[in-house]
Formats: sequence, C-alpha cells, structure tokens
Amino acid sequence: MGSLGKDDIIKILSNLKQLFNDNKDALVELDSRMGDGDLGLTMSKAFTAAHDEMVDTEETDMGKILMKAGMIMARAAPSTMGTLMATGFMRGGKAVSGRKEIATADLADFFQAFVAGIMERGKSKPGDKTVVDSLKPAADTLEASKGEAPQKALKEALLSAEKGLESSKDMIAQHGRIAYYKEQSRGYQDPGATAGVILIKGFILEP
Amino acid sequence: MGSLGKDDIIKILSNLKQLFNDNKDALVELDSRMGDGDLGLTMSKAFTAAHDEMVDTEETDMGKILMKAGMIMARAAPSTMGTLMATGFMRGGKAVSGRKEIATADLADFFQAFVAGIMERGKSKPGDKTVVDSLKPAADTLEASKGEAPQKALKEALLSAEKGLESSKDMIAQHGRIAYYKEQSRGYQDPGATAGVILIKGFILEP
Amino acid sequence: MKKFLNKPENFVDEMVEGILAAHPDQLAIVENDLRCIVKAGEKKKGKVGLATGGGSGHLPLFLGYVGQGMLDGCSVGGVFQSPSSEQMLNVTKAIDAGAGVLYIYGNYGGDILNFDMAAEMAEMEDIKVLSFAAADDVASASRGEEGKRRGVAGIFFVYKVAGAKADELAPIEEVKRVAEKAAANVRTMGVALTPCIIPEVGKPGFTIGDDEMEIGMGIHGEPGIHRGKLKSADEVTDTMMSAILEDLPYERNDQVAVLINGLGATPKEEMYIVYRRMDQILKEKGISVFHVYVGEFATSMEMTGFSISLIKLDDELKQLIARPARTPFFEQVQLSV
Amino acid sequence: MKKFLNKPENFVDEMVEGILAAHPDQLAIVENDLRCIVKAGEKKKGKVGLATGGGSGHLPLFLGYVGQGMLDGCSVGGVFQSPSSEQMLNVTKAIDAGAGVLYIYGNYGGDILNFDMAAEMAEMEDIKVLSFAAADDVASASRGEEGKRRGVAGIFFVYKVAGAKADELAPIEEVKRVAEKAAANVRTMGVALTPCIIPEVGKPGFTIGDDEMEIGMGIHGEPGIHRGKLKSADEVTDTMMSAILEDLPYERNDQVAVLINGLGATPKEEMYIVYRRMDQILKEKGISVFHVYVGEFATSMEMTGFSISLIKLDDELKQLIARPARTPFFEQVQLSV
Ligand SMILES: Nc1ncnc2c1ncn2[C@@H]1O[C@H](COP(=O)(O)OP(=O)(O)O)[C@@H](O)[C@H]1O
Ligand SMILES: Nc1ncnc2c1ncn2[C@@H]1O[C@H](COP(=O)(O)OP(=O)(O)O)[C@@H](O)[C@H]1O
Ligand SMILES: [Mg+2]
Ligand SMILES: [Mg+2]
Ligand SMILES: [Mg+2]
Ligand SMILES: [Mg+2]
Repeated sequence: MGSLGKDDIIKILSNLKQLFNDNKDALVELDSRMGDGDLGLTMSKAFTAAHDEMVDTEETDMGKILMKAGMIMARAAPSTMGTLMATGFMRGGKAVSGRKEIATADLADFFQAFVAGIMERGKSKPGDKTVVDSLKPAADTLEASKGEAPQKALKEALLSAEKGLESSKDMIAQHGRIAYYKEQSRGYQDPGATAGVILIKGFILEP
Repeated sequence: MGSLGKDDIIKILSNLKQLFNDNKDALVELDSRMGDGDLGLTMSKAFTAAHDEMVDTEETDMGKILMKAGMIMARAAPSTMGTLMATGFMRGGKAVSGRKEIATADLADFFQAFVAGIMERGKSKPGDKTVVDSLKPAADTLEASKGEAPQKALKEALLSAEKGLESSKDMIAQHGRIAYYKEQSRGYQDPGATAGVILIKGFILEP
Repeated sequence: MKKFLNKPENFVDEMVEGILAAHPDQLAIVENDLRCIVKAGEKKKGKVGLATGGGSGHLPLFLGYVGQGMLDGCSVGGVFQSPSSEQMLNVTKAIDAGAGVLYIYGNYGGDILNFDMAAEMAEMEDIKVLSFAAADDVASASRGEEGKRRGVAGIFFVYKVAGAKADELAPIEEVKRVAEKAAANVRTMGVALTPCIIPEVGKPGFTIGDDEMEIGMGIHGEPGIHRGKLKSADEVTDTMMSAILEDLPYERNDQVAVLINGLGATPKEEMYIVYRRMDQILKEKGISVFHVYVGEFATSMEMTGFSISLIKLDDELKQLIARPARTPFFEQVQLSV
Repeated sequence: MKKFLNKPENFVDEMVEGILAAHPDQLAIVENDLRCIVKAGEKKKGKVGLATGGGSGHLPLFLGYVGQGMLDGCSVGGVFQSPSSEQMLNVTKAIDAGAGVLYIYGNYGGDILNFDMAAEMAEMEDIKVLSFAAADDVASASRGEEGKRRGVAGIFFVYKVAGAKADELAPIEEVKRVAEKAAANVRTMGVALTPCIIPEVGKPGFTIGDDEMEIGMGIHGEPGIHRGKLKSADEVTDTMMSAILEDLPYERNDQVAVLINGLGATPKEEMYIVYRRMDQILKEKGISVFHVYVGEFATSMEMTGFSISLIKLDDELKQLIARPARTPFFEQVQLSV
C-alpha cells in the first residue's frame, strides 16, 4: 500500500497501546534507576486512553485524529513524557491536517513536526540524552525516504531510532530527573529515548 | 545509742544516695514494665542532690535539715515519686522541727507525717498499690515501738515495709501510669512501694 | 535513633534556646531559667494569669500556647517529665497581675502533684491560684471514671476558651468556669502506629508490629484499648468516632468544633483523609461543624498517629473559640460566628 | 507501609475531599474536578490571578497556599506528578479577573511542560498569562546554573510576596517583578534521614542506612550532594548554612527572613535546635533576622528531614512579607516592620 488510511491509524494506536502495555515493567525499571519509575505507567496510560477514546471516532481527517489523540494523552498522563507525546501528536497532527490518507511524505511531515514540537516544548536538542535522540534520527530518515512506501520507510526509521538510542547511552543527561545525576548518567540508557523507539515500532503495520 | 544526731542524718542521706544508685537499674526495670522507666533515675537524682547539697550544711535543727533535703529533691526530681519523697521529707521534717537530736518517738512522728503528707499530696490511701503500702506499715511499726532504741525500731519497721510491699503485689493500681493497666496490674510489684522499702533501709545505720 | 540532636541531655534546653531566639518579641524567660517561659511584654493589670506546664516532647504543647489570646506562662519539664513546683511557682509569680493565676494542665500524676505544691507555695506568697486538670482521653478510663482520664490534645480548646475569657478581664472564677465547661464538652481519642524515642533513652518506648496499630494509645505510649492489624483510614475513623460520640454523648443538632491532631510523623494528607470520613459521619448524625482544626497541636515527637477531638459548643464556647489568638505556634483571626 | 489510607489510588481525591469538607468557606473547586482548586468567594475585579500547581504529597504545598493574601488557584497532580495542562487551564479561566494570571510553580520538568502548554491554551482564550518557575534548591545545581535548580520550600516566600503585591491590584508585570525578586534572593538547602512511600507504589523511593543522612536530597528523593554518617544538629546546620550563605551570597548587614521547613516526620523540637545554631551563625556574620518561620511548609509526606531557606530582604520585600495572609494552612497577622 502506498498510504495509510483511518483504519491504519487506529491500528497504530492499538499497536501502541499493546506495545506500551507489554513494555510497562521494562520502562518502569529503566526509569527507576535515576528517575521516579513512572514512565511505564505513563506511556501505557497515555496510549490506552488515546486508543480507547479514538477507536470509534467519526472523524475522517487524519490530522485531526492524531491531534485529538494527543489531547487525550495530555489529560491522561501529564508527566514529562506524557506531555511531550501529547505535544508531538498535536503538532504532528496539525502538520498533516486535512489529509484523508497519509503517504510517506506526510509521515515525514508528521514526525518532523512531532520532534520539533518536543524540542520546542522541552527546550531540548539532539545530544541532550532524551527522547529526541531516538526520534530525531527516525524523523530525518523518513524525510530522506519520501519516495519509498510507508512501511519500508518506517522500518528504516526504526533502525535509525535504535541507532540513536544506542548512541545516546554515552551522553550526559541535560533534562528531567536523570539530569540531577549529571556525569553519573553517562552509560545509562535513557528511558524516554527507549520509549521513542517503541513509538516508531508501533507505526509498523507489516511484519 | 538512744538518738540520732546531725552526723547520723547526713550518714542516712549518704546511705540513701548509695542505695538508690545501687538500685537504679533494678528500679528502672520495674518501672519500665508498666510505667515510663524513670524511677531509678528519679530516686538516685533526688537523693544524690539531697546529700550533696546538705553534706556541708551549717544547719543544726534536725527538722530543718530534713525539710531542706525535701526541697532539694522537689527541684532535682520533679517526677511523681520525687515530688512525693520531697513532700514526705518536708512534712516529716516540719513534724520534728526544733530537735537537735532524733529519738525513736521523733522518728515515729517523722514517718507518720511523711506518710500523711504523701497520702494528702497523692490523694492515695493504703491498698492503692503505691509507696504508701510499704511506708505506712513501717511508720505504724515505729509508732508502736517508741520505747525501743532507734536502730531496733527501724529494723522492725523494715520488716513491716517488706511485708507491706509483698501484700501490695496483689493489689490493683489506682494511681500513676501503672493504673492505666487496671486489672492487669495485679501481680506486678509496684516500683514506688519497692523504693519505699529502700528508703527505710537507708535509715538503718547498724549492720 | 535518627534525630537531629547535639548532646541528648541538652535536648530540652537547646530547643528552648532556639524558640527564644526565633520569637524574641513573643516569648521570654524568668529567673534566668530556660524552663520558665512567659509571654513577652507588659502584663495587663487585672487580667487573670493563665499558666500551664508539662513534659517536653509534645510541641506545640505546652509552651507553644503562650501568647496573645491564649496563655501567659508555662513551665517546661524534661522529655515526658513534669517541671518542678519551684519552676511553676516562678512562672506564677511572674504572670500574676493581681487577679490570680489559673493553672490548666493535663491530668498526669507528676504534673498534678507539682502543680498542687506550686499552688500551696503561691498561696503562701498571697497569690490566688485555682487549678484545673484537663482529662479528655476517652480511651484512658471508662464513663463514670472521667476524673482518671489522661489529658491530651483536647486541652487546646480549654486553653483557647480560657485565654479568650481572661482577655475580657473576667474574674478568675469565671475563667475557671468556662475552662471547666470547655473540658466537660471535649472528648479525644488517639491511635498510634509507631513509637517515639526519648533522646536520653535512645530507644523506642514500646514496640508494635509492622502491620499493627494501637487505638487509644496515650501520648507517652500508655496502653490503649485495642491493638490489632492496621485497618483502613475509614474503619479506624469509624471506631474512634463511635467511641467519642457515645461518650459525651454528642447528639443530633449539636454543633461542634473538630480538632484532628497529628502525633508527629503522620502527614496532613492522611489527616484530611480521616476528616473526609468524619465529615460523612457527622453529616449522617445531624451534627453540624463550626470550625475544623487540622495540624499538629499535641505531639509525641516523631510518633506516627493522630487523635480526633470534638468539642460541643454552646453560644458562649463558640464565641470564645472564635476569638483571635497569636502565639509563635498558633495563629487565628477572628472567626465569623 | 504504615499509613492511614483507604484505597491507595484514591489517596489524592480523598485528601482533597477532606480539605474541601473541612474548609468550605475558604476553598472550592471548578469544573467539578477535585484537582482544580480555587479560593472560595467572589474574585476581586482587576486583581492579577495567582495560580500554582504541582504534585501531591507535599502539603501544605501546593494547594495550601490558596487563600487571602496568597494564591487564587491551584491544580493538583497525583503524588509527585504534575497536574494536566487542561486542569491548569481550567483554574486559569476560573481565577482570571481581567488582569491576567501569573503562574508560579516549582522548577520541575513535568510541571514546566504542562504550565507552558496551559499558558498557550489560555492565550488562545485571550487570557494574559505570565509564568515563573521557582528554583531555590542550592544543592541541585551549582552557581552559574541556577536555572537548573529544583524549586523547594523557598517558593513559600515567592507566593507570599506575589500574593501581597497582587492584593494591591498591581499590574501583572509588577507582580511578576516582585516574585522574581523574591526568588532571586531565596536560597534553600535540605537534608533527609528517611524516605517516604508513595501510596500507590507501597515501598520507599530510596534506601538510606540507619546511621546515614543525605544533605541536599530533593523532596522527591532526588540525589543530594553528600551522603554520610548522621552528624550532630550543629554540624549539619553548619554545612547547610555555609552552602546557603556563600551562594547568594548573604553578607554582613543584610537582613533576612528565615524558614525552617520540616519534611514530615521531623519534630519541631529538633527544628528549633537547628534554629538555635542558625541564630548563632547569623549573629556571628552580622546578618539580622526580620522574621522566623518554623513548621511544615513543603513536605514529602512522612520523610524525616528538614530544609533551611533564607531570603534577603530589601524594604519592598520586607513590607510584602509582613502583610497578613490567611489560608486553611497558613495564617499570619500583619507583622510590624
Ligand atoms: N526537556 C525535555 N525534553 C525532551 N525530553 C525530555 C525532557 N525532559 C525529560 N525528557 C524525557 O522524558 C523522560 C522521562 O519521562 P517521565 O518519566 O515522564 O518524566 P517525569 O517522571 O520526571 O515526569 C526522559 O527519559 C527523557 O527522555
Ligand atoms: N497518687 C499517688 N500517691 C502515692 N503514690 C503514688 C501516686 N502515684 C504514683 N505513686 C507511686 O509512684 C510510683 C511511680 O513513680 P514515678 O516513676 O516517679 O512516676 P512517673 O514516672 O509516672 O512520674 C508508683 O509506683 C507509685 O508507688
Ligand atoms: Mg519518570
Ligand atoms: Mg514522573
Ligand atoms: Mg516512672
Ligand atoms: Mg516519670
């Protein structure tokens, strides 16, 4: 298929609900090391609410569906990552508003706006050891793959996200609770960046 | 000897300081069971202060020496027993004021006033499982032994005190912290009554 | 023992030094004795002096209620120990303004004996002294034996009422009358989850299981009426409230003021969860609430637990409770009646 | 976990229900949402609205400062969790009286993001919003990186000053100016001895040895600057005070107000032992003290520990701090200046 329709978007929300539920304990564990340990709960709360409240939506504008999902997350999970995800979905959705279908170019616009939104909201940049470090490479890969089919492009984006996560391990955290550990945060895997990889995974509909 | 002089009284205060120091832990232990565990400290504080502040007194009136000892105790150890001992010494001393020597009859007067003072101050009576239950029998024995030599009379009084202590074990406490245990206090040895026996022991100057 | 301390034997004196340093415009000492606290400033001629006293380790009790609209002086004992009669007498002499001095203290053996002795000594100095021992702890003796009860957090209401009355320059008998009326209408019940440590002793005064509570425990760890598994906040509140309500008893159409008092380590969050249930019960019973106090009013250092006090109000008591007050530990504006 | 609780997941809602039941004349909610608290009664036209918000578990922070002379509204998060931007927006809409709304909150990631979102949404509704994040915890980032510091108990002074200024009907820029000035002059440092337990988690957030303290630990258990054997109260105070004094720095002839804040389980007795030492240090340095606050102002439920805050005062700040205030958790009469 050359583009994603409404059913695909709902399926993605359902994937994300499932994935973040499956990874709940792992994310809690990661966030417990130098954070408050809520990230697994946050992500699963955010995407469960987004899916459950959107699954029967009458809305046909893909952009609006994604924006609304973001607003639901903001209410359901107001922690740092919940709010950043919400911001991402709202900004990303706005970037593709009016579309009835989402092509690879739209996916690229969505994720570019998504990451830009997070960076603006979080006053963060690549290299700060945050979710940006897995999502920005993924968004950039999508940007460079506009000519490809969505699923292929997303699979490449996932590889970039994973590489980004890997390279973020050596960074020193600049934001959030983990940043209080300063130098000590080097070597640790950032829970938000990990969640970013899972987010991309959720968009992949083919095996 | 037929009567006690100033040196004897000071010796008694010294005995009491020593005895309550020796019995500090035992009294703490007893008072810990159903009280706040301070009785050992209280008694040793009270009599250490009384002895140390009176040992060089210029006073020659036996009554005044005993009264002053009481006032010192009130300041040094304001717990229940400290205050009751203080009251006893002040009232007992008043009863023998003017004496330069203390005969058995004076001892009887001293302890009768001592016990009456405690009962009035503590609103307590024999049978309430308090210090009164060892001291009242002792005071009554002295009253009945006015014709005897002081040391002999005191030794008999000690026996009565011990008997009183023994019989108080079966009583239900009516006063102080131990009384919060109501029926449960039956069977326990009252720490104050125990201290009363030690008090009489301190007055005995012959082996 | 995890405490912020220097030498344990200096605990009380250093605490008082800190209090005096922090509130020099509100409190002072007499006879150069850190254990004899009085309200700073001029005394008001003809006003009955109100004195209290008791062991340390219960802040704001006892000295924390010395201030405007409350008490005039307080003698300070060692941790959980009575101050001496001599210290009480010194406070008495300092605060007497010609109208006599009323002693209001908690119903504990050592305190009673010493206040009685102090009263006798004060009389020898021609100061009129009346005494009153608050005994509000429902758990400490049954009905019919109210005189044997311990005094706990409910004494706050007695101070408040007596303080407001004394400010009217009422004669000592009148001040005592309202104090007695307040006390006759207050009932308190406590629950504890963990003990506290007397600094000089260095170990807990009692032990209690990791999953246990003791309902009715006294503020020095005196035995309560029920030790058992820790129940839910609602269940604990139900038990305590029914003991209190039955005791006076408090009845439909009564109006009350409420005090929820933390014993030390229990967070305010939990106290409000308790009040939520109290509010349901009081509404159900048709008892209306004039004012609610939630906080630490009578503690046992770091003990975990709380107490509930109710005072039934008539118009006179309500007016007196509503009056403003200001001490370093308690401030209240005039409440609207 | 020894807490007075019903269902842990209802901890926050039941707490708020209790607070509303206890103080119905002082607090209310909007949008029928227990997490959206506002001052009861009419709003004053033309007054800048002051809003705060943050995680639960810190009473009196944050909602406890909603009241006369302080704040107008507060959004309430889960334990140690930010409230949502939507809740913040709802409070904003309710308290705006035409003069705009100033957000004052602690410098934590989640809160910043949500307040920023709420501010954007409020602007879309034509409400002017300015924001300010207090960041007073000296231990959380070094000099030169003040913007990264956490907000802790010192925010009390920012609320107090901004609240008094807003009451003068000053424009929002002016209110923000004094809030910033207060914050620029406040420094705080904390120490903890034991952790606390988030009810829904059920176990302590960190562990610490039976003989250990952690200086600089944050109110959610964030790492401090020194973990070691528990020292004497004087030594602990010396360490904390020298970090604070050097930071601003506070200098000879400065005048300050002091806040000693209990984290939950530490008794007032110990806080005054700490103040005794602070008083000695301040006298030695020639720094004078305008007013001393001792109590619980920003807690971590049942955590053992305390924090010290100093605020350097000029005449303007002093006047504003001296102004009366009344919330269910904090009352102050006009202080004499
Ligand atoms: N300012 C920021 N910008 C971007 N990402 C951030 C920022 N602050 C934190 N994060 C991300 O959020 C993750 C933590 O999220 P979460 O657990 O929700 O935070 P908290 O519990 O502290 O509110 C971090 O691992 C990091 O990737
Ligand atoms: N009202 C009273 N009259 C006489 N003796 C009393 C009274 N109350 C207590 N006692 C005696 O005092 C003893 C306890 O003394 P102490 O430990 O000093 O009391 P507390 O520590 O409670 O102040 C009891 O064992 C009892 O013998
Ligand atoms: Mg987290
Ligand atoms: Mg969190
Ligand atoms: Mg005792
Ligand atoms: Mg005692």
